Parts: sequence; structure tokens; C-alpha cells
Amino acid sequence: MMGNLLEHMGIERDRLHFSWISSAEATKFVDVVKEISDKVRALDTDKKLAKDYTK
Amino acid sequence: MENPYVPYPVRIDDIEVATEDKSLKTFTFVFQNPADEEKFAYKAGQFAELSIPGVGEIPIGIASSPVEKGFVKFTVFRTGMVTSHLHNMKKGDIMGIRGPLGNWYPWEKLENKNVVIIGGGFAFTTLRSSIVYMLDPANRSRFKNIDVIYGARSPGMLLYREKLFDWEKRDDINMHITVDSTDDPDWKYHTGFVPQIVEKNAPVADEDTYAIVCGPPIMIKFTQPALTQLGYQDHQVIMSLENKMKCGIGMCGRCNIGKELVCKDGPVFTLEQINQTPKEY
Amino acid sequence: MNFITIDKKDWAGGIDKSRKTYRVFGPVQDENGCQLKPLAPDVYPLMDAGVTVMSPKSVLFPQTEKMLTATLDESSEDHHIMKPVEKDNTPRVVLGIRPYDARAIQMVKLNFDNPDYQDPYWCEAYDATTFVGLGINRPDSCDFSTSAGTGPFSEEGLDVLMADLDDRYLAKILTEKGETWAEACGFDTSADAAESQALFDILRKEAEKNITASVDTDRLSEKSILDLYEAPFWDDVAFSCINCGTCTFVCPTCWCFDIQDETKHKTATRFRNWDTCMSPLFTHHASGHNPRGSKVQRVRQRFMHKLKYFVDKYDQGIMCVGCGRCVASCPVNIDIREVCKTMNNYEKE
Amino acid sequence: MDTCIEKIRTICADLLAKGEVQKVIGFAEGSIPMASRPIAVTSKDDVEKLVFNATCGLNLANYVSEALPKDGKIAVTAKGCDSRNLVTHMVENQVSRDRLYIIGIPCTGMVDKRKIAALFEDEITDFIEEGDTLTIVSPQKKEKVSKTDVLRHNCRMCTHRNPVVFDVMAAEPVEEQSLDQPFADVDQIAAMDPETRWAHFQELTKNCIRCYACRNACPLCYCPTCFVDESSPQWVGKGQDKTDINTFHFLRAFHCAGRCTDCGACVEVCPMGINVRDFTRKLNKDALELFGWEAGLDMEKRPPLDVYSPDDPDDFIK
Repeated sequence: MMGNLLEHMGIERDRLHFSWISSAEATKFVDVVKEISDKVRALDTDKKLAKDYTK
Repeated sequence: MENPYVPYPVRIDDIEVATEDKSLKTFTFVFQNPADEEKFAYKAGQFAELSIPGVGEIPIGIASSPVEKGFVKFTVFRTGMVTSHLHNMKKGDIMGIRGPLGNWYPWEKLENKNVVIIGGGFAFTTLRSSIVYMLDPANRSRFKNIDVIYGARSPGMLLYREKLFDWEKRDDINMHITVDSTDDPDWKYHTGFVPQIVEKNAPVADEDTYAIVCGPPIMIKFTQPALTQLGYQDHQVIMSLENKMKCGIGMCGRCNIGKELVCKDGPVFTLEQINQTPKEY
Repeated sequence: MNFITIDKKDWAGGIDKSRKTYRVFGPVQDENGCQLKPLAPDVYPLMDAGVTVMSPKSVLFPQTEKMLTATLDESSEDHHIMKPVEKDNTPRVVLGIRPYDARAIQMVKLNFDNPDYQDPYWCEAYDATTFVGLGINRPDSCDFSTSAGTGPFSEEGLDVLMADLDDRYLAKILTEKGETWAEACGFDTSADAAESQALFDILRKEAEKNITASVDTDRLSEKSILDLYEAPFWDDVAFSCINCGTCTFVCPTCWCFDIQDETKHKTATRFRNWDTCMSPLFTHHASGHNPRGSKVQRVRQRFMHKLKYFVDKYDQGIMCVGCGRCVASCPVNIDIREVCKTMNNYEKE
Repeated sequence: MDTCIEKIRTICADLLAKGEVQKVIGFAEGSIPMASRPIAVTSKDDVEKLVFNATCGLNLANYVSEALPKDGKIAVTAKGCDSRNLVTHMVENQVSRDRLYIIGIPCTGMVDKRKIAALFEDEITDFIEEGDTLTIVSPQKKEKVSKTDVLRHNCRMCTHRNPVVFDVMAAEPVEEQSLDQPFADVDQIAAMDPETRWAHFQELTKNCIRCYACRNACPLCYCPTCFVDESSPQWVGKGQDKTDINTFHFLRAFHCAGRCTDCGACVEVCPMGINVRDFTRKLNKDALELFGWEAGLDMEKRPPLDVYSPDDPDDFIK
């Protein structure tokens, strides 16, 4: 529902990610983090919820 | 136009752990610009805003004394966001000090008077400043008898222990150091709560005797009747209050007790004044 | 004092001329009613609009204002040294400010410009600002300004007071600042002083007659602070309150603020925000203790400050100009007029 | 609806006289037109102060916990939505059923004060309600409008006008509305492209002054310290930066996910006229579609995000 609301507000769904990773699943953790990083990188820097201090 | 929000840049010159539980540290600051030290001329009882860029500011009583030159000292209890950050800073770090702020103990009024200083726990910082000020050779003759009653939970929780024991040895000040309890068999001072020690050891009041009281609310609550019993009138009991503050210069509006602002009209009030105002502190 | 007439046909042109030297603020309409805002180059003030939802205090005292910055980059020589933020203090003019709002700014001035300290952000903005007021011909039903020590044609705090005479404005120049502004606009048609003053007096009386709401303040100063503080009525006054702080935000005289620090990358910024005595955080000690921890205590603080502490401290009446904004905006209908009456009439048993 | 007030007063006078409750929470007449004020009545002699009309748009469930004495009961007047929030309070252990005497009021909706104000160029000086007919007066004109035409949006969308829990009803139940498109407003936003949606929410919150009236008027918001007020860690900046404002609105709404009864109090109290329901309505729609859930209808069930069920949708977990 959180993802839905973010998307509803116009924020890219791929910026939010949920996973179950046990403390024993180190490789899964690495894979998931990599996947998220790639997806977020593909979306470019967020200009919506990131604060702009230049003003 | 002078900007009262701009802090003087200072360098942390020394950090001392002040109590055995490490919840208090005493910071010694040196001004980056020597000229600022003169602008920061203060009196015992005043406070300042310790200012950490990007973190925030906290109002803290000045623990060093106007007669101690070249540095300023503050003893800080770790409790909120800014104090926690400060406790993690190291010698040599740069930060800011804004002040001096507020009023001070009424030194003119206290001239040629007996002064009884009553403190508890870590509310002893501006009292340290006051004692050092009064004991300074240039000032001692301006006051009559000086009594100090200071208590903490245990010997290791007393602030400025070395100074206390030095004062204990002098004959121009009567020290009554106490702890709530201790299992140290060599403890040679009092044991018991501050109000009880006040009852037994504080001088009986005449019109030339004033008491300065600083401590946790519970200590103040029980010390007041003890002082009344000894003949102290409300105008002879001087207290320093604490409230949440931001600006420190009477503008931001939060620290009021009635129409008085603790940061600007205080923090020092007589009991007589406090009794006329809502007790919102 | 000199008077000028401004034909409404010349009004917009005059404003445009003044834009060369002034930043122009004025009332405009938006989705939420009327607001006082800086005007874009092609926007003109809505002079006959109703009372603005928010007061004009933000012209000098923005809700969020940067105060100081410092670099945290240790390779920089001045790292961790906080310095004031540069401000745009070029002349600005507020058009169509309501006379009671100008009086409110004088009250806020007592706080920010006092014998001990001057707040440079507020004071410098104040010095840069010209206040051109418009007398209120048809006061709202929530307006009780006359009994709060001001009124629909009050001159206090204004540089120019104008009156709307349908096809023209009659303007009374009250200060040098006002004169400079009129010159910048090219408004120079002088009017007969005696005649104009007589007209102002008629309009003022007419407008004051239409104000039906009032507060009684005559006995507030003789009461003791503690009697009022301990009075039994506060629970009832506060019951409906949700502690939202709307009353303090819309109030032209509420000046309290909070100071906050933020850091992004290697830059620290200290800024201030409007704060409100309705919020428990306002007085919450780091230790957890809160001297005004309950809703009743906070509601009492607001009214005691406005209607008693201020009265005693400054001897300039109540800290309220009777604009009625808090009455109109309060979501639970707490009405300062009723509270003031209750306080004024309170007798300790 | 105005006919039920006599019955409410009689019930309350009786309860107070017999000492069955220590106080009654209800509404009193406001001091300005189109206003009402929550009030606690403690004496039977004061029941005349109680009113009920189409301006009583706040949610009284919000006042219950604070008004509850150490022991004994209080009475509260409850519209359909108020009663659903009382249920939520009980389910979330904020108050127990046996401490409350609920006077149910079947409700035909509350008026949208801004909508009415927009019908007039000048200020409204009088507001008279007779059944569905509202007579509204301003210095320039006097107009009769039908209440149905100026209902708040949440009241138009309401399908639970009758209280779901009560000890006594103040009137006969009213007919419930059935809606063809219960979430047309949400669908309308959903149909926009992402950038337009973002722009819509930016425009929506641009006037926010962060008074938190929406939070404080909401019976769901009872956390001792709200996330926006936390200082360590400080989750949200306190200034007027749009990022902080967005964060507040987004998270405030999300904390109501699966709990919101769409009572409209948040919008009612906003001094800046922000329709914050644009956030919560999306969550309500999702709660219904994903969990078949409407808040505050069942005393035995916790809100869906509060409990685990094996058939919860989980395709978002990767």
C-alpha cells in the first residue's frame, strides 16, 4: 500500500523495495542490493523528495 | 547592525570526564579570536549558548569564573541531541559560543553579606563560578562568611572534586560536602541529603545573610522549608531556573514564567519573585 | 501632513513605476481565499479583497528563514564558523495592508527591537519596508479592532493611509518613507488638507459604527497574574482545542519562533521557523520534563500572554489588534473575544 | 436532523441526573455563523447547550480518551463516522466499550463550509438550517440552498451514515447511500501521468503551514510523540521546505492506512483549505480492494496492516 501511495503521488515505484532476507543469506542480500541500486540508478537522481539546499 | 545570533568561534581546548558515570563532561574552550574573549565579559551566574553548526544550540551555565582568564569552562550533562553530539566531540574541534546571556547573582547586593551556597548534583556549575569569584584575593574581603553546602549521590558524582577538597582546607570558606550514601570507609565528609545538611549546618539567617540555591526540583522543594525554619525570608533566597530556550535573548518566547523570560529577565530570581509568578519551569 | 489623490486609472501605472525601486507585496486571491504575497511583475494587488487568511507578518518574519550558515569542510579555513546569511534588504512596499495589521507590526517590533537586543533579520527588513494601508470601509463581523486599541482607519505603523473613494484613492502621507514611495509611483496630485482630513474622519466614523464585535479589556491590568492563572475556567476554554496552532500562525502579533539546524553534505544551515505555544515541544525540556505538558496549560499560556503578561509588561493594551483571523480560522471555534471577556470579568471567590 | 436534538438533550439530562455518566461530549453552538464547538457537559442543567446540525463536522472520537475520567463512564454523541472511529479506538485498546455510553446520531451529512463561502462574494453573517434547506445570509444577499448540494465530499461518498455501535439512537436510522463510483476522485488522479500526479500533490500542499490541524483533529493520531515531533532521530525537517511538507503529508496519511474512516475532520479543520483526503482516499481504496476492508465496522478485527494473514497479498516482496 505504501508503494501504491507513492506511485499515486507520482514517485517511481522502483524506489521502494521490500525483501525478506535472513541473516544467513549474504548472497541474496548482495543480489537484492545490486538490483535495487541498478533500478534506482536507472531512474536518475530523485528531484521530488530530495531536499534542494541551493535555494 | 550587531547580530546576536552569531556565535563566537571557539576551539575545544580540553575535555574532562566530570563524574564517575561519565554522564557529565567539562569542556574548556578557547576563543579563536582573542578579541572575542573581552566581548564575552561575564559575571558569575550567567549562561551561554553552546553552538554546534548543523546540530544546534544548548543553553548552559558558565562554570568558569570571571577571574579565570584565557578560557571558559562548561560542564555538560549528556541528555539530548546537542549534548550527545558535544560529548562525542574531541579536543581541537571548532564550534561556537553565544553570550554571555541572562542576569547573574546579585553581587552588588551581596557585598558585605554572609553568603550561603547550596547546590545539588550537577547544578553546581554557576556555583563553582561564584565561589571562585568570591574567593579571589581581590574579592574575598567584599563578602562576610561564605558557607557552601554541596551534595551529590555518591563521592564519584561530585563535580570539581579537586577544587572542593582545596576549598575544604581553607579557613575563609566553610565547606559542607555531602553524599546521599557511600560505602567508602574513608569518606570524611557528611552523609545525607542536602536539605538535612542545610537544617543542621547552614547558618541561622539574620538580615545580612543570603542563600543561593541550585539543584534538582526535589532538593529545592525540601530545602525551602529548612531555610524558612532557619529564618531566611523569601527575598533572601536566590535561585537559578532552567527552562527550554532557543534564542537566549528574550525573543523566541518559550521560556517565560508569567511575564518574565527566564533567558533574559533570569535565570536568577529571588524566591519572592518566583512566588509571584506561575511555576512553569 | 500632506494629502494626495490617486486616480484609480493611474494606480497600476504608478505601481509599475515603483517596481524599479521596490519589491511590491499585496493581497491576491488564491484557492484558499485572500493571501498577502510578493507580487509577480504582471500582478496587481487586489485592493478590495477581504481580510487575508494569513497576516502580513510574514513580510518581515517569514515562516522559515535562514539565519546562519557554516561550512563543515575541514579543509576550509573557516570551517565550523557560523556566518549570517545575506539578505535582500532592497526597499519593499506592502500595498493594501489593513490598518490594524500595521499596528500589529508595531507590537511585534516591541519584541524584535528592544533596548537590549535588536534582531537584525527583522529590523533590517522593517527598515526596508514601506507600509501603504487602506482604510476599511466595510469591516467584517469578526473585526473588533476598535476595542483592541486600533481601528479601520488607524494610522499607527503606516507610512501612507489611503481611503477608497470609488474612482480614486485619497492618500494621507504619514512619513518620509511614504513620501518617497509616492514619488517613486509618480503620485503627486495634492489634495486640500483640511477637506481631506474631514473626509477621512467621516469615513472612519462611518466604518467604526459598523463594527459590532468588541472585547472588554479595562480590568485586565488590575487583576493579579496568579489569580487569572489559577482561575477555574481554563478547563472549559481549552476543552475543544486540538492544539493545532492555527490561531498563532494566522495571528499578526504572534512572534514566537524555533531555531533549527540542518546539514546537507558539507554545509550547515541554521534557520528559524514560526513556533507555537500550542505545541508541547515548545517547552519540552531535553530531560523529558515539560512545564506546559497539558493542553490546558498551553491554551492558558496563549491567552495569558496576549491578554495579561503583555498588558503588564508593556502597558500598551492587549497583544491583539482585533483582526478576527483566529476567530474565523479556529477549527473548533475558540473565540478570543469570549475568553477576554471571561478574564476581564473574573473575580476570585 | 435538528429534530433529534431534543431527544439527545433528554437522554443526556437523564444520564447526568442519574449519575450514569460523568459527562457528555457533544457539540455546542458556535460563536460565529456556520461554526460549532465540541463541548463537555457535566450538569443536566447545561444540556440546553447541546446542538446538532450540519456544521458539526469534527470527529468526537478524538476527544474521548482525553476526557475519560479515572473511573466511571462518559457519554458521547456519535455520527456514523464518529462511531466507526470509536470502534477503531476500542479495537486498538484506546478505550473500552464499558466506559462509553454512545448516543448514536443517524447523519445526513455535513456541509462544506468553503463551498458555501464560495457562493458569496462577501462574508456570511447568518446560517439557518431547516431540514434540507439552508438559508444563508450575507450583507448583500440571502439565499436558500439545498444541503444535499453543498455536502462535504466525504459525506457525499459516505455509505455508513448510521452509527455502527450505540447504546441508544437519537433518531430512526436514515437510508444509506449506494454509490456507482465510490472512488471517482482517486481514479481521476490515477488516470494522470506520473508527472501530472506529482504536480497535483505539489499544488495541493503548497499552502500548508504545518499547523498539524489535520493530524490533531484525527482520532487515529494518538501517538504520544508524533514522528514529525521526534528529535532523535529527527525524521523530518521543521521548516517550510516542500520536501518536509510532502514527507509529513505522505507519512501522516500512511499511518492511517487501513484505519481511516474518511470522516473528513482533517479537511474540515485545515485552515488553508487543503484536501488532504487525496492522500487517505487512495489508501482507503486499496484497503478495500486488497483486503476487502473498511475501517471501524467490526469490533473483533484489527486493521489489515496490523495483522498477518496467510492470504495477504505479497507480490510486492521480492
